[in-house]
Amino acid sequence: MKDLELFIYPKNRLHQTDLDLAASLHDLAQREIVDKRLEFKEDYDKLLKPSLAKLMVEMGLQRMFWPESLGGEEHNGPEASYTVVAALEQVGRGDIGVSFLVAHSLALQAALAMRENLNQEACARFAPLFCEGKDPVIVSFLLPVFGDDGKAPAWRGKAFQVRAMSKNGVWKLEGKGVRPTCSGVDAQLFGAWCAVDGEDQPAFILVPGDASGITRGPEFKKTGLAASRNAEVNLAGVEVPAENCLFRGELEYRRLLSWFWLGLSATTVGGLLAAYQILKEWGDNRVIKGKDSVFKENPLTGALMGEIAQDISMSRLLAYDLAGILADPGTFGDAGSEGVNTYALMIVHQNLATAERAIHRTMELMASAGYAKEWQLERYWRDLKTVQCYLGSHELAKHDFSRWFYGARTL
Amino acid sequence: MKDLELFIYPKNRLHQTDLDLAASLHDLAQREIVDKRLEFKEDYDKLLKPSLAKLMVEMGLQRMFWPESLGGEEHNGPEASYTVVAALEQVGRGDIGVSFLVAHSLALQAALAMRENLNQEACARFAPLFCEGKDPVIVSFLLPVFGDDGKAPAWRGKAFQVRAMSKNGVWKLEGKGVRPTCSGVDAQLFGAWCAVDGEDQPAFILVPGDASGITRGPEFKKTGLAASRNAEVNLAGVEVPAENCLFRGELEYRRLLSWFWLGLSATTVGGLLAAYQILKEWGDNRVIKGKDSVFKENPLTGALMGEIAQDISMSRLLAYDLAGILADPGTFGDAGSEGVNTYALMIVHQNLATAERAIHRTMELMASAGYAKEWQLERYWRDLKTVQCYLGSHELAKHDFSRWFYGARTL
Amino acid sequence: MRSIDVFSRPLEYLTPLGEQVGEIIRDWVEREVIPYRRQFDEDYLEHRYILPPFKKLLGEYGIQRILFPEDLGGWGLGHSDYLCVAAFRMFEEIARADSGMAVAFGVVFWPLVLICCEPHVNRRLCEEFAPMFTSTTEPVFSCMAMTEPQGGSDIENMEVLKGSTIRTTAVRDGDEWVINGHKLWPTNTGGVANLMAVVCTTNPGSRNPDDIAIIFVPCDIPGVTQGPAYEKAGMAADKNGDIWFENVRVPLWYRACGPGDDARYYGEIVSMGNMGSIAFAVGVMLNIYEKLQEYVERKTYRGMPLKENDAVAGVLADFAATVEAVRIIGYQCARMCDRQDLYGPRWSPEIVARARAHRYFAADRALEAIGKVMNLMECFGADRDWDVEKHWRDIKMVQLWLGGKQLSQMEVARWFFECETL
Amino acid sequence: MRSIDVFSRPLEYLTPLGEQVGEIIRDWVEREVIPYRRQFDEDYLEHRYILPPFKKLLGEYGIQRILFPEDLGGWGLGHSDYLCVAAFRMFEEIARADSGMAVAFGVVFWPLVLICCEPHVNRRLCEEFAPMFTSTTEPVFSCMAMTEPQGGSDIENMEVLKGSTIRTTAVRDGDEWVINGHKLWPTNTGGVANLMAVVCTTNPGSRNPDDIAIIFVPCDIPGVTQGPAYEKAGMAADKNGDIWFENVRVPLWYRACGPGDDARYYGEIVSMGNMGSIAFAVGVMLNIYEKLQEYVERKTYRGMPLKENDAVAGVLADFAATVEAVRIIGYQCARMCDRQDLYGPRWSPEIVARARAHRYFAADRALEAIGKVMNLMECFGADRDWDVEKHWRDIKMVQLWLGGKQLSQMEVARWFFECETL
Repeated sequence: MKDLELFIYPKNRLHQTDLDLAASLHDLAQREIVDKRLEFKEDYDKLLKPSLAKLMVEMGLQRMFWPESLGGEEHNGPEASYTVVAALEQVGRGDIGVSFLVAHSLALQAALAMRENLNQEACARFAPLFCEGKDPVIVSFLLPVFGDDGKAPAWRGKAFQVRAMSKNGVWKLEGKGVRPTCSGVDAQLFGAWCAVDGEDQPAFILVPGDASGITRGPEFKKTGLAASRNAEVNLAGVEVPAENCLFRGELEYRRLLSWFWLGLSATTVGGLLAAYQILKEWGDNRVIKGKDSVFKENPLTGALMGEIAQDISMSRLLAYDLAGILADPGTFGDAGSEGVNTYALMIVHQNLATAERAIHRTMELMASAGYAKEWQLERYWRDLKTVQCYLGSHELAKHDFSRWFYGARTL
Repeated sequence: MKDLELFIYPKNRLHQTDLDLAASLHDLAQREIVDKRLEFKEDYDKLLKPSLAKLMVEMGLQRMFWPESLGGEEHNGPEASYTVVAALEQVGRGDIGVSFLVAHSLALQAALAMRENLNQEACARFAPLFCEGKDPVIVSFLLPVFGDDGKAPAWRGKAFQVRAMSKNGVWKLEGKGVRPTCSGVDAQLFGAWCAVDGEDQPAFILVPGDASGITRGPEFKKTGLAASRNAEVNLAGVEVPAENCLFRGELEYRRLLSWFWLGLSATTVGGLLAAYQILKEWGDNRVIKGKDSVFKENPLTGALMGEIAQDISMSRLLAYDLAGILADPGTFGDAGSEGVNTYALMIVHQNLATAERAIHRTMELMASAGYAKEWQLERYWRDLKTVQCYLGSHELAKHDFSRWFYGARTL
Repeated sequence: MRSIDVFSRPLEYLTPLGEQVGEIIRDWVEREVIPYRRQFDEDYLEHRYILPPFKKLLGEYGIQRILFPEDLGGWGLGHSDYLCVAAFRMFEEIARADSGMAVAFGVVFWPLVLICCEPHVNRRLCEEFAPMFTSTTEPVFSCMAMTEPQGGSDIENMEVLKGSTIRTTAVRDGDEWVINGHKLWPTNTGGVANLMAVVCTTNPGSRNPDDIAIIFVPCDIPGVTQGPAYEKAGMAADKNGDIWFENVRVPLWYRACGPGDDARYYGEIVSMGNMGSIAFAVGVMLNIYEKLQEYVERKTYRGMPLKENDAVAGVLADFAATVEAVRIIGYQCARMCDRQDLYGPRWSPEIVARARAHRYFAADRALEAIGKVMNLMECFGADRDWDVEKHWRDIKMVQLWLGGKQLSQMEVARWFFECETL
Repeated sequence: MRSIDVFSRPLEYLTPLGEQVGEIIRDWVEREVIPYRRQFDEDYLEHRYILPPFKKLLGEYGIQRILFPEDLGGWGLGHSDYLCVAAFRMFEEIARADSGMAVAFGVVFWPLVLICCEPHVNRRLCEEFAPMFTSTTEPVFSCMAMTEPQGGSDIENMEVLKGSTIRTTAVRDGDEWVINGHKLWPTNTGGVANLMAVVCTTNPGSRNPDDIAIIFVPCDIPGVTQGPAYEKAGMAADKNGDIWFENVRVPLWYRACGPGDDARYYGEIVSMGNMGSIAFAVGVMLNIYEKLQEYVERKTYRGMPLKENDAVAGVLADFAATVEAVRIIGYQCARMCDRQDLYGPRWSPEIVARARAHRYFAADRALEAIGKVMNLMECFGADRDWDVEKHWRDIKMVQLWLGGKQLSQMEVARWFFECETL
């Protein structure tokens, strides 16, 4: 892990517990994922699910925010943002898909159990699932998408995938061919940002995966993120109790997303750090132009390696900048404020775009070793591109930026 | 200035004095430079020199680091890095060239008068020039360059422009057709990183602009930075006393550069903030496609405006990240350590490249208003590109990155 | 050192005339322009230094005549099917020295295309204006007055706005047009132009193509006023300014092609403008190639010429690859505009869209490549003495004109993806 | 929806045969490949699904014969001056469905170029191998065995290393070559190939071009062993593996062109490999264009098709402009390889450098453009069902092979800037 310390991060803002957690996660990711990759490849049952269980249950990532009284670790101050980054960098270095799932869980925890905005009722209802079970709880979101079949109600130009109506203390949900953010096959809990029939205000509703009326399609083939076995989900008259509606406000919704994007920003850095280690080994050992020239000492390949390091460095700084912003709502505003949320979206897009470029270049440097599965680089390339696609269109995100910075209103 | 607050920076790390200074500089830059531009254009005597005097002397930027006992303000702890960024953002918003000159001065002050590494002798010798005079002291550096005529001694692949030899307590300097980093026409003080005849260790020597043996060529025409009237400088047997050699070590040299690059990073952000304000006005008022569509509300131009805001946001975060790194040597190492220096070089390159892209795009959005002098945008474009050129080749910088991150040794 | 002729272009498209004129211009450029061009850059207001070489090229060599029919003293290039490829070569050669001059040169011919080229030769106007260009050894300049203060690039956005925002009016009064309005930004204004083609409306607010009129106006008639040249970031040799038309009277038959056809053939102005823009970018890059060769050969790094450093060579390669690409695309664009029998009419939305795509792709790439070269040259990249910075400033304008990038994108998307409401 | 044929290419270069075969392949692709290609993607080890369509195209339609002289049962394309343009069209069509298949297809002909094309037709080898391809309706594959374990792209770096690092040896023993060595990564290995051309040295460590030998080796003779196919990020239809040669014996006259000429004409392998790579990129982009049209038409945004949103249209335009550019460059590259009378021999360092420049420029642009399309399509961009992600994975390899980007840059810099020591 010493090599990763070459990439500066605000160690002076992290607690010793964060550093210790990161070190443990580093070792676990190495032992349980990286070292087993050549043997198990992308096998879900043999590799990914067990390591997810270790992270979520043994290491306790799925208990992090919940109140101690409910079995959680109550690490739920805003400064937990640093913990999230320190942790997910390491998890992402092991496997982007696994880290992607953990980021879902942490975002939901932050939305419900953050000290300043603790949702007592929801915590009491959902914490036990996370704190008492021996299996990892896979959380997935059902969010509005950019581009639909023209029939769904819209929100900021995006189309809701799920509609809800409230009656007699029960929410009833409808959604056909809904595309979850992850794990349509496996998720135990879906968080849906729903259009509410007859009302302007949407609702964020938690739906247990085994609720009656939920059916799941076959697993998609996709370019990456093997840990997220995704599938379409259909909700036909699914009923959940009123308490499952966690919030109705955009502030809370944006808060959830800010923490989610923080996790993805850190996950991306993790992928970049993995690429760095693979490239470093290549640069140390590959000999080119006959016998006398080591790869990293060639002025052209050495310069490109330097450029890649620059990209990684900037990404890591920015992920921690976002942590710093979320850690101090007094200065920067609530995680759900428009400004902070805009920054979260900018940084996650920035990091994913940087990662795309940097890993592309790493592959170019490694030529056929770059795309051979044996060298393990290509999976970070596929996985991070998939995260970027699932994050959503950069064009649409830019409209959000314009709303904040220029006061655009109709985009 | 309120609009600039949309771009988040670590306000929680800045002192009130920094914020006050920034506010004053904002107003001064507006009043003395931006508002007078259409009248005076790039006139050195009527516009640029007077505003430089106001900044350096009246506002005291050239006294900032020096000990109080010598007439300075002794704001010379590492946390002054935040002050430098807060100040030069605002100066750069007014004029990149003026800010470029101030950055030279601040870097020299930091190298000599920083609390931890105070050079008593040098301070006593040079502080009065800065603290007692009524004119701005223009500092210029004579640094090694990438690519020479094949005859100069080399250092890390760069060619020294000045050679020095020490004899009887006197340094004698030689350099023909030397290209200063700025102000060959006007500089009162040249700081030269010299090859020393017969020794491996270079020397950083301060040369008064009026020393005997110094001649200056005619002013260059160049693409930007009107405030830096540059010219070749010849040093023919220039003699300076032994004390003018400020240091011989790479550590000190890198420390100077780290602070210099911090200043340039912030200057760049200033240019970006200026571009933002120009674009914002354009976006608010320009009507396209006939009558009904305001520029910022068009999905395509609105998205591009958002992308530009993203670039500006990231640059501002990174400039302050560098300030944060320099502010805490206990955590990150001395400003002259290889790691911190590498980060300074990465961030200044990153910001200048980002600025190039962002301002290019701003011009594209404003079409002919982008290159008409009247709209004032184009000078930031020319100025920042010139700063980038003077900073040096990115290819060579990447070799430095590779040395740090991959242990490349021969690049 | 390798010559600038090493870069690929489709040799099949070249014609003896085009190549011959290209050689003449190269010679002129090397003797009359390159040695003095740094002076030209300061000469944006007066054109004291810029005019004499133009007198030689346009007037004395007579190149200003080339579009007109041979029997009217021209060279008949308007009738040929190799006009654009020949023009491409000429533009490249001039832009190599100064793309501002290349623009000023190109615009001499731009409005004349409307009256000199098949299938819309306007014989009567050719006869009317040919003497202006053929009977003198003084340089004669044209200009294409399109943009208006309120509209930005609305005029260029013909497919969407259909001329509905044009405010310069042409009102019929007997056998004359009476023109009133205000145009800005056209090349060769600021007092340079002798003849203008003015885009007017005969019915303000109308979206009927018949109401768009392109009318020729000699600049020395009463009611035409030109303002001084603007100060710009570059392109000193391309003067831009305001023009005011106040009850300007010209004969009815000064209209270029007639109702409907003026709007239709306006597309040709756009296609050819885009084609020419690529040539300017290529010319500029050819000169930067020369400069760069000299730089990386003369400067050393660790005792070897800079170019022997692999990292430097990577930048050199990227630059060369960009020139290769842009030049090939440019010649293909020119050929497409020439061979309407194969590729379709150059005023069609299809060809307009293609030419816009080629242009903005090329300009973006060129600018990116030149920016990297400047950085490689460190302070010399920003130095007037190495000329690269001048090209960089100039070529930025090539990227921005003709309605800017976004308008181009919309036209490209509209054609290739059949968008209907953009 | 617009057809994929809207993108520009130089119509002057097309030939009836090339276009006709192109149409045949388009038909084959639409019936035999596109409906099944998602299965192919899982079939990298077995090629159970991939082989039958190849049997039809190569064997039954007989396209595997095209290079051989007509009197030997071929179609004589090796003798033509339009081979590369025709190949470009064929590659585009196949890559539109599956660029892995396009590569496997292209490599059938790659080594045969050395014996079937002027000025180095090896009549005796043509006679020897033509029946293998012409007398069967089973598909027959070739392979070009170059890369070795220790060397990475050293083999491709012929100009610098001059074969000095080649470790696969060919030792003369009477009237036979005895070949020993280990190659990896060639297309159509992993058990696919029937015939290989093997780059050997007759004198290890030598920099004398006479010592580089390209020797044909039928794959079924003793001593040739092929390993299983590698697992890669994409291009399932292009099997890559190891080959070991252990005292493999072939007649002396199985050497392709002879001492000196093997090294010389190896440049042709490189030029044409680069040309083909551009075609693969274009084919892929043509299919993405189809998919994208469907996507932005079908999906809506605020009640309108996605494509009517200006921001989306901007991405669409950039994609279309990239396809325009890359396709034009690719066809010019192919033409340059065809018309050696105009452009010079395609094995010359000049043409090799140009082709490398065209290829890496094109591949970089394509990849960038495709990445943006994927992001626009959000989760559907990463989805196997929309096929874009498959193309993206595949085309990355096109960018990386043939020695990778850095080697290309060095060759380009070396030629355009006369670097001597890179």
